[in-house]
Order: sequence, then structure tokens, then C-alpha cells
Amino acid sequence: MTHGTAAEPAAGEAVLSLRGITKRFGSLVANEAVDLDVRRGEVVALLGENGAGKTTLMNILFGHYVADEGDVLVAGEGGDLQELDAGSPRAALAAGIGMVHQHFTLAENLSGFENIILGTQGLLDLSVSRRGARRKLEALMREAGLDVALDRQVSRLSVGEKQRIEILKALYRDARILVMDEPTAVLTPQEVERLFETLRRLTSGGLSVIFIAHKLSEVLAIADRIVVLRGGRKVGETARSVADRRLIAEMMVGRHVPTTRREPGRRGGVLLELRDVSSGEPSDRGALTEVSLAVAAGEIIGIAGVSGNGQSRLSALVAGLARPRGGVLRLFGSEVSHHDPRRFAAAGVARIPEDRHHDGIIGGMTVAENVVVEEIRAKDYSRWGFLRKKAIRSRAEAAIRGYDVRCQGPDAPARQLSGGNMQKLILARVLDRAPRLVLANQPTRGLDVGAQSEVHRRLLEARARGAGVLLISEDLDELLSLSDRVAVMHGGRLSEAIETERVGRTTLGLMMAGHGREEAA
Amino acid sequence: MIRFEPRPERNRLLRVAAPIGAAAAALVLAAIPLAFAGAPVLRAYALMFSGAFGSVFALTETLTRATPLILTGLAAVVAFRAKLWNIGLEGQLYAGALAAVAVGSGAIMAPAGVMVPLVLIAGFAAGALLMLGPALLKLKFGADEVVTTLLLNFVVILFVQMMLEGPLQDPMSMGWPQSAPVVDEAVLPPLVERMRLHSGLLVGLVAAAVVHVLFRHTVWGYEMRAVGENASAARYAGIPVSGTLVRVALISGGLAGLAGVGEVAGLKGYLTADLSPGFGYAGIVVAMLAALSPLGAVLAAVFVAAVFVGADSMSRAIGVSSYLADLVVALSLLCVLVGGFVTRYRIRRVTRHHATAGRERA
Amino acid sequence: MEILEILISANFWAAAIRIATPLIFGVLGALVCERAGVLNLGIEGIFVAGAMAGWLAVYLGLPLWAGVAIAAIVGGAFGLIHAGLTVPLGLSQHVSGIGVTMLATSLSYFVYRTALPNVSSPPRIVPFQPVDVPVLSDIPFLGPVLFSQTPLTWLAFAMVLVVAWLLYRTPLGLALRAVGDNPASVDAQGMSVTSLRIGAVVAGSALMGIGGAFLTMSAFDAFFFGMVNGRGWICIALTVFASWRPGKALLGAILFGAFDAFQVRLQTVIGSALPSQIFLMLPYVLSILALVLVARRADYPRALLQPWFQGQR
Amino acid sequence: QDGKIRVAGIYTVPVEQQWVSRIHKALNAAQERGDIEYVYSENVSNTDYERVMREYAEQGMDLVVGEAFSVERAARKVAAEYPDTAFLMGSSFPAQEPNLAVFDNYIHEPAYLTGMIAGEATESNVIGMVGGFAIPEVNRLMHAFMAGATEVNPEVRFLVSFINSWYDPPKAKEAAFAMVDRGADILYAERFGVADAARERGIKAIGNVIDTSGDYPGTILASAIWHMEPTIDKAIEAVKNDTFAAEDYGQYSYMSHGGGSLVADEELAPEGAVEAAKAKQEEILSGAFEVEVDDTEPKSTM
Ligand SMILES: Nc1ncnc2c1ncn2[C@@H]1O[C@H](COP(=O)(O)OP(=O)(O)OP(=O)(O)O)[C@@H](O)[C@H]1O
Ligand SMILES: Nc1ncnc2c1ncn2[C@@H]1O[C@H](COP(=O)(O)OP(=O)(O)OP(=O)(O)O)[C@@H](O)[C@H]1O
Ligand SMILES: [Mg+2]
Ligand SMILES: [Mg+2]
Repeated sequence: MTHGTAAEPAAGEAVLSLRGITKRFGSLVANEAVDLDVRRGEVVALLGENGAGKTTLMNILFGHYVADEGDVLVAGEGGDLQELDAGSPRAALAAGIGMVHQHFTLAENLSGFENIILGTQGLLDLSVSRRGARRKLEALMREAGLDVALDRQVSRLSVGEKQRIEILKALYRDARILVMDEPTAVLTPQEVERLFETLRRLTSGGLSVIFIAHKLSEVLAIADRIVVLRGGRKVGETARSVADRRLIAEMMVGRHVPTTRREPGRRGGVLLELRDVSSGEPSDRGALTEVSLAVAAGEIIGIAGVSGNGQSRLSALVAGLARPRGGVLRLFGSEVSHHDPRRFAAAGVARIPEDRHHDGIIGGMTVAENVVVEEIRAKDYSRWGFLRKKAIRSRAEAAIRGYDVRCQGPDAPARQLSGGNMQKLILARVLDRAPRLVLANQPTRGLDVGAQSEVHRRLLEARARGAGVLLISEDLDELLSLSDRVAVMHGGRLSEAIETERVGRTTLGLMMAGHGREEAA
Repeated sequence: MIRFEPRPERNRLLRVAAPIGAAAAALVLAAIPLAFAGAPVLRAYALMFSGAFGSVFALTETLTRATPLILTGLAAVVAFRAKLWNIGLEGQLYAGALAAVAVGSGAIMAPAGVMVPLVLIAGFAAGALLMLGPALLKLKFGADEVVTTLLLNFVVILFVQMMLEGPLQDPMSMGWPQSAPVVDEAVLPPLVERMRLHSGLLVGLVAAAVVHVLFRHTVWGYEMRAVGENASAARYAGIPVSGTLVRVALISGGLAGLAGVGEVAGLKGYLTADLSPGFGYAGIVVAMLAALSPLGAVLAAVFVAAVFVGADSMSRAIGVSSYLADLVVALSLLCVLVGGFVTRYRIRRVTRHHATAGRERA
Repeated sequence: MEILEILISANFWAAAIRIATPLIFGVLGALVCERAGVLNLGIEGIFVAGAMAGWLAVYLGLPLWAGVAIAAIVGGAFGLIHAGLTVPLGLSQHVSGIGVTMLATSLSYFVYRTALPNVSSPPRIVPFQPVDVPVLSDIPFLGPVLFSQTPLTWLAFAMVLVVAWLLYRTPLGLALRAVGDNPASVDAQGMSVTSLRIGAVVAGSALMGIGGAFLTMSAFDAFFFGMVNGRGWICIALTVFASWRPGKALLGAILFGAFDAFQVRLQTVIGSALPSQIFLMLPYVLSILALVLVARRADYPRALLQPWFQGQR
Repeated sequence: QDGKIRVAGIYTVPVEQQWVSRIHKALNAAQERGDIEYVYSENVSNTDYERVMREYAEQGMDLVVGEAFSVERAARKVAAEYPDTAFLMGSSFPAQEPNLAVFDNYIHEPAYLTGMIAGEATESNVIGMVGGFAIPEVNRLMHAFMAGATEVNPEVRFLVSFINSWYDPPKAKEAAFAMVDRGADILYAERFGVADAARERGIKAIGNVIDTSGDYPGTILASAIWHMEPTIDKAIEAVKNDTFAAEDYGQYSYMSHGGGSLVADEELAPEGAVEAAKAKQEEILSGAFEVEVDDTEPKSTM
């Protein structure tokens, strides 16, 4: 790296300055005259609802996009601000900017180590110099408290591990300015805490951080300064010390964000029952062993746990995608014989998938087509194998209105929707059929506060209507505020469900780490 | 720096201008080998046009050559929409042709009203069945269909040769490996007197309309698109992914089989092992040129056929090597491909307004 | 039993390797392209162009190795066309590939016919000769199998090592493997997706060009229309069989070569009992079976067929 | 018109293909003599064959020469529709009134003679034969060759294989190698590539249709050569004199008309073998001996 220690800018001096950044996509203005300064050793949180332009701004900084107007200035060797070559990630990297992208930029067929050293060496070198890199990286891992299996192929890593690889990637290049675009969205609370410790250590050594997240609690825990974007414009800036939670939320969304509160409910008959259910090859990570669980009408059962401990398998079972290897799965009173997603949906199970891009939305099809995908063979939407386009369209229009899905209309490709709106689309698809059981797997991952509160409201609404809800989440705040009872998943086994009032965050955290309840309590 | 950006909306003028521009570019490029061979370039262009469209004969020849391309093109459209990479259209075409002569050259006798549908169904079924194998291997063993379909092309053509030297050989062929001719009742009737154009073209047009309706208006088509766009989301939503892929395989293979039926029962009358000059592979090109649109496939097929027929006739009229025709087809194909790009993307020189220049700063 | 005799004879394995040689070049070339995320269906035509150009160069008086170089350059040039259309412009890799096959084939034929308008029998060159390595050729069995081949066969073996070393041991290989899996990974590390992909396609196509040249400069000594005869398509299939690994590519090519060599020998053993086509089918059928046995979905270069534009999602 | 007649050739393969090259050569020779103006289309797929025929007929060609083998029906239809154009087509079927004459490569006679030489020459008593496709044009020559060899050497065995391509010399070569490995010491070179294998393994080969002895010095024992000149010249003359009729020109490929000949390398052939063949040739020419025409697929006899 060209950046020696010679004349580093002192703390408090600007190391980065974005001036008047404007970026348009066609008629859409993603960033409008945004100014942003970042000082040495400071953590700046960038907030805003989905689609506010946070990622766009960072992409401009890193050279993925070229701004239509404005300049990016970075402190050079002597500490003076110099203009950065536009549209060149290479220049950004050379200037000491590191970026942890919102969506992983990892080659899954390589090991974590290989991903980290990718591009750090002359392309025409005759061999990969592993030893030196290895030493540096191991020191870095110790120092930063980031621990990953470096030699495992990335495709076999958990999302948390992938995220740590992304962070190491940036740090390995001696980044002086680290951009982190929603790095915590896929991390467990413990992992988030460790990440924050790392960041505090690194910033005290002079690293500057731009931190993007949707969880205000996290932002308040780490940021020195908070900048809010709305509709591409900077609408506010405040020091953390004087930040007001409610005010920031309103600044982001531009309106009052109601806090969701769970009213006492009436518990009805059991809708879903798993008795000693095992599923998946026992040797597999994420297989289930003798899981028992009951979800009754009018209650929300929360499943806590670090991802990779069997939640996906549990969710696949309840979604009708997988079948138990042993044990009994009873749905609405009768034992399930056909494990078929379509039958589950038709019987009244609303299924919200964990990964909306991968399993939820068919991006190349229209919004309308996505709304009816589960029911396309029902006679409401097709007759004699032909689609009833009018019916489909009017259902879609109702869904768009009823769930406030922001899009250009029923015929817009679903791919164009933001994450939050995709989620609303899925909610409209599954909840509008008055389901008796709702399976919600990580329903608010990556959503902004407004969208989050919308999802929560809908889940509580379903509960109030008498539906049972199985909520799988890594967000303890979400679990504790919505669930009537919580169970913890660890190593493919599920704890007994406990009344939410009787467990605290710490107990849950310990149980998630594999301690028994008695120990934990 | 130059970057490409998608155009926000399709420019109507460009949609017309781009194909014309592409054709013009192809002609300009073709001038190089023409001049190299010492041919009069301008006259060659005129001859090319009249060779493809200049007379009833030329026009019917163009459409005759387009007929199998429409069907193999549609076969590729159906498969590729569902991301089933069927590269075995050539083999399926032969399978269809083989079935057509097996049924239509005397094994069964019936009036034309029965025989014609019968050979069509037999050909469709044979092509469909042939594609079923790779689809099942993919679903059961994860065997890549590109490989299996590609290799099956070779196997099928050898099988056809075997049949033509064995059970299906015409006893009157003096030992030549060819089938007995299809009976008159099984012949797809000609469309224009004295010309080769036959009602296989109608089969192609009807098939295009059917595929269009399939994708636009039916549950099956909807499910095929869903599986092609995002198979895992489709599975999550309860769409039977395997069943849909099998259906896609059957329809795709069947359409390619129909192309084979047209060539024997409409055009040639009997089957030889060199029936198709690569119509199966050209079908892939047709489908992609049409951006996987069924109706577009008809236009693309006519385009590809016209360029070949025109250039071939031109090469003969001015006496340059007939390989020139293939060269012109290849050049046109690549130019049209680029032309399609121009309608979808615009090229932008990246120059920026600096903040200081763009705005007043205090 | 005669079949067993065939399988243990050195001549049989020597033939298998001879038949495999052009395929080795072709599979390696296809593998390099596909590892970078670009399917190159131009291979069939690039084989023709390499065969023609290499041969013509030698016919016109250049030394053999210069002919090989020219075949590589011509292959690379057609690769550049394919790369230019599919990488920066992101056009359909299927159409562009088939288009390049058509272009390379027809251009080769056209040039050949225009350069030699009046030949009745194709003119000959003096091709590469099998070189007997002094001591090694005398090793029983292995000697005749491995060490009585022409230099181009050795080059093919060497290329397997070179490509493997490049892919797995060098920074460039790391970048190549990454760009075919997730272009964003390479972009985010400050490298150019476009240059990497173009480079890979050009290099891969150059290998294909040499594969073609083997046909006219080593396996035979003249150029014929249609002599490539589907070998390019076989390479595309073998690439999948090889799970995009150079070592397995070598194995796959030799296996196919062995099937083919076996087939012609079998024809002479029990040829009177069965139609000749049954034997000719053998390599293809066995290849399909082999694929079914080794098929695993996992190893696909994930970004294969997917165009990538900087600054777009 | 300057008295030259206009001739078009339509070939389904490139003009290097042995069979077609003989027609091409004869027509080029006629053009050089100034008798005709000659154009041709090569590598015409059989889907396009009819169109090409029509285009030439429409262009006013006086004589169209080609191969109708896999396009019989189309060729006959076009001929019937252009009665003023003369068509001379390679075909296994009879001529068609009024304007379609047929020919074929009836060089089974010299092929028989080469067989006699090969039968004498083989020491292992194994002869390898590599063919392109098993079609009558190929089969009949192979059978004649086998008959000739068996006549002089009843012990001889044959290995037969087909490579399923007109144009894959490397493959033909491999097929030939396989036969050498099985003990063949004479190769019947129906395809390009076979003689190369013979040369590389230091054994002898028998040529077919064209004379390649110059390309393989010391390898080609004997060849059965096809001459298309008698056929072509007859047809040109008939067109010129307006006497072209639906005849079978096949006879002009027989030795008696100079359409077929034997070329043998007396240095390479075993003593007396060439003399014996020459004697047989006299019998053939005098009509005392007739070589059987057998169009079925030949099989290995080992
Ligand atoms: N490549 C692109 N092409 C077109 N539009 C784009 C592109 N990238 C971003 N946009 C638009 O820019 C706007 C801002 O998007 P951006 O991704 O920056 O939002 P964000 O604030 O990061 O949202 P989130 O919280 O969901 O990550 C969006 O409305 C989107 O429509
Ligand atoms: N291909 C595209 N064309 C046009 N707009 C797009 C495209 N892809 C994304 N967008 C826009 O990008 C915006 C933000 O989407 P983004 O992809 O950042 O959401 P997301 O990442 O799914 O959200 P999150 O991760 O926060 O849940 C949306 O408003 C959407 O309109
Ligand atoms: Mg974002
Ligand atoms: Mg987002």
C-alpha cells in the first residue's frame, strides 16, 4: 500500500469529503446534491428508508457508479484532500477505502482466504504468495477478534462467516476508510456485539467508518454522528450524543412510525403440532433431531437461534418443502401425508420465506403474477388451464393498495421492487387469504424501520384474527416484542417454549449459545 | 470512459432503424470478401435481394427454408424460456422425421384426413420422447442437459442411418440408405402450385400462435416462465418444478420433431441421413435473435432463411464460391445481434459536471 | 478374449491419446472460457479456422511451429470477436458462439477456395512426425503409448499442466475462477471483469485453434472441408464431464479417445455381426453414461452465461 | 452464343471429394479445350439441391451435371419441368425421358484387378478396408476388390469398417491403424487417410478412384482409377449435336470405354501379379469375364 504512516491526518480532520453528489437513474434521482464529510477515527452512521439512496452514495464513493454531478475527495499522503478518480474501484482501494457491500461480493467457489487476497497481487505474478498473506491475516484476525475458517470454501460458510470474510477483505488492504453497508443484517446479536468491539478498537487506531444499518439500537451503540437520507437528499445530521430515537425514525421515514404493541390474546386450539420430528441427514449441519412444538390459534411462537442450527429445516417442514424422517407432523388436526407446498398453502398456511430474492419473488415476472403464484391453479385465477387475467389483475391492484406496495403498477417487473416492497408483496400474497397458520422466517431482515413496523403490524393483525404464527428470527427485539412464547433452537434441537414474560435477553442469548435453560437462568 | 446503460424505454424509431442498420452493416462487411473474390459488389446486393424476394419462386424458396427454422426456433424458445438448454434440436428433428416415415410410408393406410394428423402426431411424439431422456437424466442424476442433448444428436443420426440401411430402407432404393417415400395421403400438401412451399409452413405458424398463447394465457406457460425465471421461488410457491420441466422437454422436443415431419412429408418425400443442413443448431440462433418471443421466432426464421437463400443465389449468379453465402449469413447474424443491443442500451461517455462548476458554492 | 487383448495393447492406448489430443486442446480452451463465465460455442468453427490457417501457413512456406502459432493467433482472433460481443456488450453467448462458428467455418472455406481455386486433390504439407525419445520410447508399453507421439501431443499434455498451474497457483487463476463465479467479487477488489473475461476467451480460443491445427499438421497433412466433424461439440460436452478441471479434462478426452479407438477396433473384431453404426455410437453413448455417473450439480461456474455490466444491477 | 455450351455442376460435397473430383476434372478439361463454359456449386445440401437445379435451369444452362443419389425425386421433377435442359446425373436408377441421363462409377472391373494384386501381395492374408459410408457406390467396389483377391488367394480374410464421414482423414487413419494392429498388411484406401496409415506403418495400400501414388511413393501397389472424360465428352457432344437423350451413361465408366483403368506399380507388386491382372483385364475387355456388381454392405470375414 502506498499509504505510509508518515503524515496521517490527525483525529478530527476530514479524511473523506463527498461534495454535491447527484446521481440519476433515468428519471429517478437516487442522490441529490449530497454532501458528507468523514473525519479520522469517526463512525458516521448513514440512515434512511429502503431506497433512500444510501447504497448508491456508497457505490459512487467506491467507484461502482459514476456520479452525474459532484466530487469525491479523499485525504492523500500529506493529509490534504485530493479528488478521487471516478468510476474506479481500483482507485478507491488504492486511496485506502474499503467497502463491505450490502450483498456479498464473494466468489463462492474459492476459500475465504483466496477471496481476501484476490486482487492484492500483480496479476502476472507467477505464484500466489500465501505465506506472507497468511501471517498478516492471522494477526489481523487476532487483533480484530474476527474468527473464520479461512480455508473452507465460501459456499459452505454461514452468512455470519461470510460477513466476517467481507470485513477482513477490507481490513486486509489497510483500509483507512471503511464503508459497511448493512453489515449487521445477517449477524446474530453476539456477532454484532463483537463486531462493534472490533470497530471501536480499530477507530481508536484511526480508522474512519461509514456504517449503514436499519436498527436504531445498533446505530446508537456505535455511531459518533448520524446522517439521514430521504429520497436521495440529506435531510438531517446529528451527533449521537444528542440523538433522539423517535425523531431519527421520523426523519428517515418522513412520518410518525407507530410502535407495535402486543395486546393480550386468546389462545385457541392447536393448529400445528410437531412431535419428535427428525428431518435431514443426521450428519448434516442444520438437520433436526426430535423436535416437538405446538402452535395454537391466536398466538405467536417465536423461534430464536443462531442461523444454521436447524431453523431452515424447520421452516422447510412447515412450508411443505421437506418431509420428516421420523416423528409426526400434524396440521390443523390431521397428520400430513402429502408434503407439498401447494397443498400447505391451499390448506391455509401462509409462508413467508427467509430469502425473499431467492425463494420469495420471481424477479422476471410481473408484480401481478407474483401475487397469485401460489393460487394460479385455483379456479379464481384460471379456468381450463387458461389464465383469468382480469381476475389476476384486480387481485393485484387490491394487494398493491391494501399493502401499500410501492411499484409502477401490477405490470412492473417484480425485480424492480426494493426489499421492503418485495416483502410487502409477499405479505399481500400470503396474508390476504386469511390463513390459519403463518410461517414467518426472518420477515424483517434488511427492512427499514417503517417497513419493519408494517410487517409487525400485519403479523399481530393475523394473530388478532385468530391465526397462529410461527416466527423464526434472529432479532431478539423482534422476538421479544411479538411472541407470546419463545423457544430456542440449537444444534437441531428445540427447547421448550417459554412465556416471553419469563425470559430475558440474556437468558435467550445463553440458550442460543447452547446452554440449557436451567444453566442459563 | 464509455459505459452502457439500459434505455429507460424502448425507442420506437430505433426499433425500426436498428434492424435496418444491422442489415446495412452486414452488407458493408460482406463487401470485403465479395471484393476479395473480384465480384461486382453493388450488383451482388441487388442479386441477393432478388434471390430472396424477387419472384414467386424466390419468395417461396425463402419460406420453404424458413419452415423448419420456425419450428426448431420455437422448440428452442420453449426450452430456453424455462432455462432448459436443449441443444439437441437436430437429433429431435431427425427423430420426428424417422417417425414420420415409419408411420407414413406405407405401414398404415388411411385417407389424408387421418394420415396427415397421424404423421404430425408421430413426429411430435418421437421428438418429445427423445427429449424426455435428457430431462429425466437432469432431474434424477443432475446430468447436464447441454451435454446429453448435444451427444444424443450424434447418436440419433447414426440410429437413423442404421434404420435406413435396415428395417426402414426402401426396397426400391437400389441399395441407397433411404426410406420408402411417404404415401400420397401422408404428404403435407403444397401451398403454391409448382413450388416447393408446403403446408409445413402452416404447421409452423400455428405452432407459433399456440406457443404464444401458451406463454401469455395459460397456466402451463405461466409455470414454465416461473421455473425459468426463478426455479427455487417457483418450488417454494408450490409450482411442480420437475413436472413443468418434463412438460417443457416434451413440447420442445415435439416441436423440433414436427420440423422433421415437415422436411420429409412436406418437402422431400422420403428420409435420408443428410436431411437437415443444421436446422437444429440454427433454431437456437433463431430463438435467441427473437429474444425468445414465439412470434418473433417466425420473423427471425424468415430473416435467416432469406439471407441464406438470397446470398446463395447471388453467389451462383455472379460465379463466386458458394461458401460466400454462409459467410454472409454469419455476418448478418452477428450484425443483427449487435443491432438488438443498440435498441436496448445506450452508450454513454462518462463525463462529469464538477460540483464547483455545477453549483454556486459559498 | 480379443476384446481384452485390444484393451491391453500399447497401440490401442497410443491411438486413444492421438485421438484425444485435439480434444485436450479443445476442452482446455472451453474450460478456460467457461471458468471465466463465457460459454464459447464458437469452438467448432475455431477448430476449422485453426486447422485451415495453420495448414495454409505451412503450405505457403512457414515452418511448422510458425503454423501452430498462426493457428493460435487466428483462434484467438475469433475468440476476440466472441468476447467483444458477449463481454462488454453482454450479448447472447449462444447466438454469438454459433455465429462465430458459422463465420469461422465459412471464412475458412472461402479463403481456402479462393486461395486454391483449382485443386482436385488437397495439397499436402510435411506434418509433425512422431518423435521417438531415445530411452523413454523403449520402455515397454508406456514407451509406445506416450513417447512415440508428435510434439503437439506433448504440447497438449504440457498445456494441461500449464492451465492447471495457472488456475490453481497464480493470482491470475484466482481472479479467473472468481470472475466466473461472481464477477462482483473481482470488481469489488479493483480488477476489471471485462479484461479478465476477454483475456480468458481469447486465450481459450487460441488453445482451440491449436487443437484444430493438430488435425491438419499432425493427425493428417492436408485440409479438408468438414474434417472437424463435430469434435468441437464433443469438447463442450467433455468440459462439463470434466467439471471444469484440467486434470479431469485430460482424463475425459483420453476416455473419449479410448472409446473411439475401441470402437474402430471392435468393428474389426465383431463387425460382421452388427451394423457399423452401433460401434460409431459407442463413444457418445458411453460419454453420456459416464456423465450420469459423475454428474454433480455443484461445480458449475455460477456466472456462466451471465453478462455483467459495471454500474448496473 | 459463341458455340460453347454452358455447363453447370451441382455437387453435394466439396470438389476435393474423390468421386466428385473426377467429374470436376473432366469438366475443367472440357472448359480448357474451349468446348464449354463451366460453373459449379459445391457442398450443396440436399435441401437446397432442387433450388440450385432450378436456378441453373432458369439461367439457361445447356447441361447440368450432378449427383442425384439422395435427391432422386427432386432431380427428376426438375428435369421434367425443364425439358430443354440436358441433365446428366449420377444415379443408381434408370434414365428418365426425355432429358435426364444417368451415370455411375462402374469401376468394379479395375477394382477387381487391384484385388487380384492385393491377394497375391498379402503375406498375413489379412486385408483391411476402410470406407466412408456403406452406400452402393462404395460397396460395389469393395465387393469387386474382395472377389478379385479371393480369386487368387482363397485364404485371404477381410476387415471392413466405415467411419461415417466422407471427410475425416484423421479418423480414417485411425480406423486403418486399428486394422494394421489386427494383422492387416494391405489396406484398401477408399478414403483419404488410409494410405497415410499404410505409409506410416510401412505396408502397402490399394488406391481407389484417383491415382495417389505420387503422394505416397512406395506405398500404393495398384489403383482402380475412374475416368469421367468419356462420359462427360459424350454428353457434351450429344448436347452440341442436339441428340442428348435419356440414356444410361454408366457404360462409359467401364474399362472398355476407357472409363476405368488399372494403375499398378510393378516394382512393388509381387512377381507375376501384375501380369495376371493384365491378363484378366484382357478377358474383361474381350467380354470373356464379367465382374459381378454387388451393392450390399460388405462385412468383415474374420
Ligand atoms: N443500478 C441502478 N439502476 C437503476 N436504479 C437504481 C440503481 N441503483 C439504485 N437505483 C435506484 O436508486 C434508489 C436508491 O437505491 P439504494 O440502493 O441506494 O437505496 P438504499 O438506501 O441503499 O436502500 P436499502 O436500505 O434498501 O439498501 C432506488 O430507488 C433505486 O431505484
Ligand atoms: N434492476 C433494477 N432496475 C431498477 N431498479 C432496481 C433494480 N434493482 C433494484 N432496483 C431498485 O433498487 C431499490 C433498492 O433495492 P435494493 O435492491 O437495495 O433493495 P434490497 O437490497 O432488496 O433491500 P434490503 O436489502 O434493504 O431488503 C428499489 O427501490 C428498486 O426499485
Ligand atoms: Mg442499500
Ligand atoms: Mg437494500
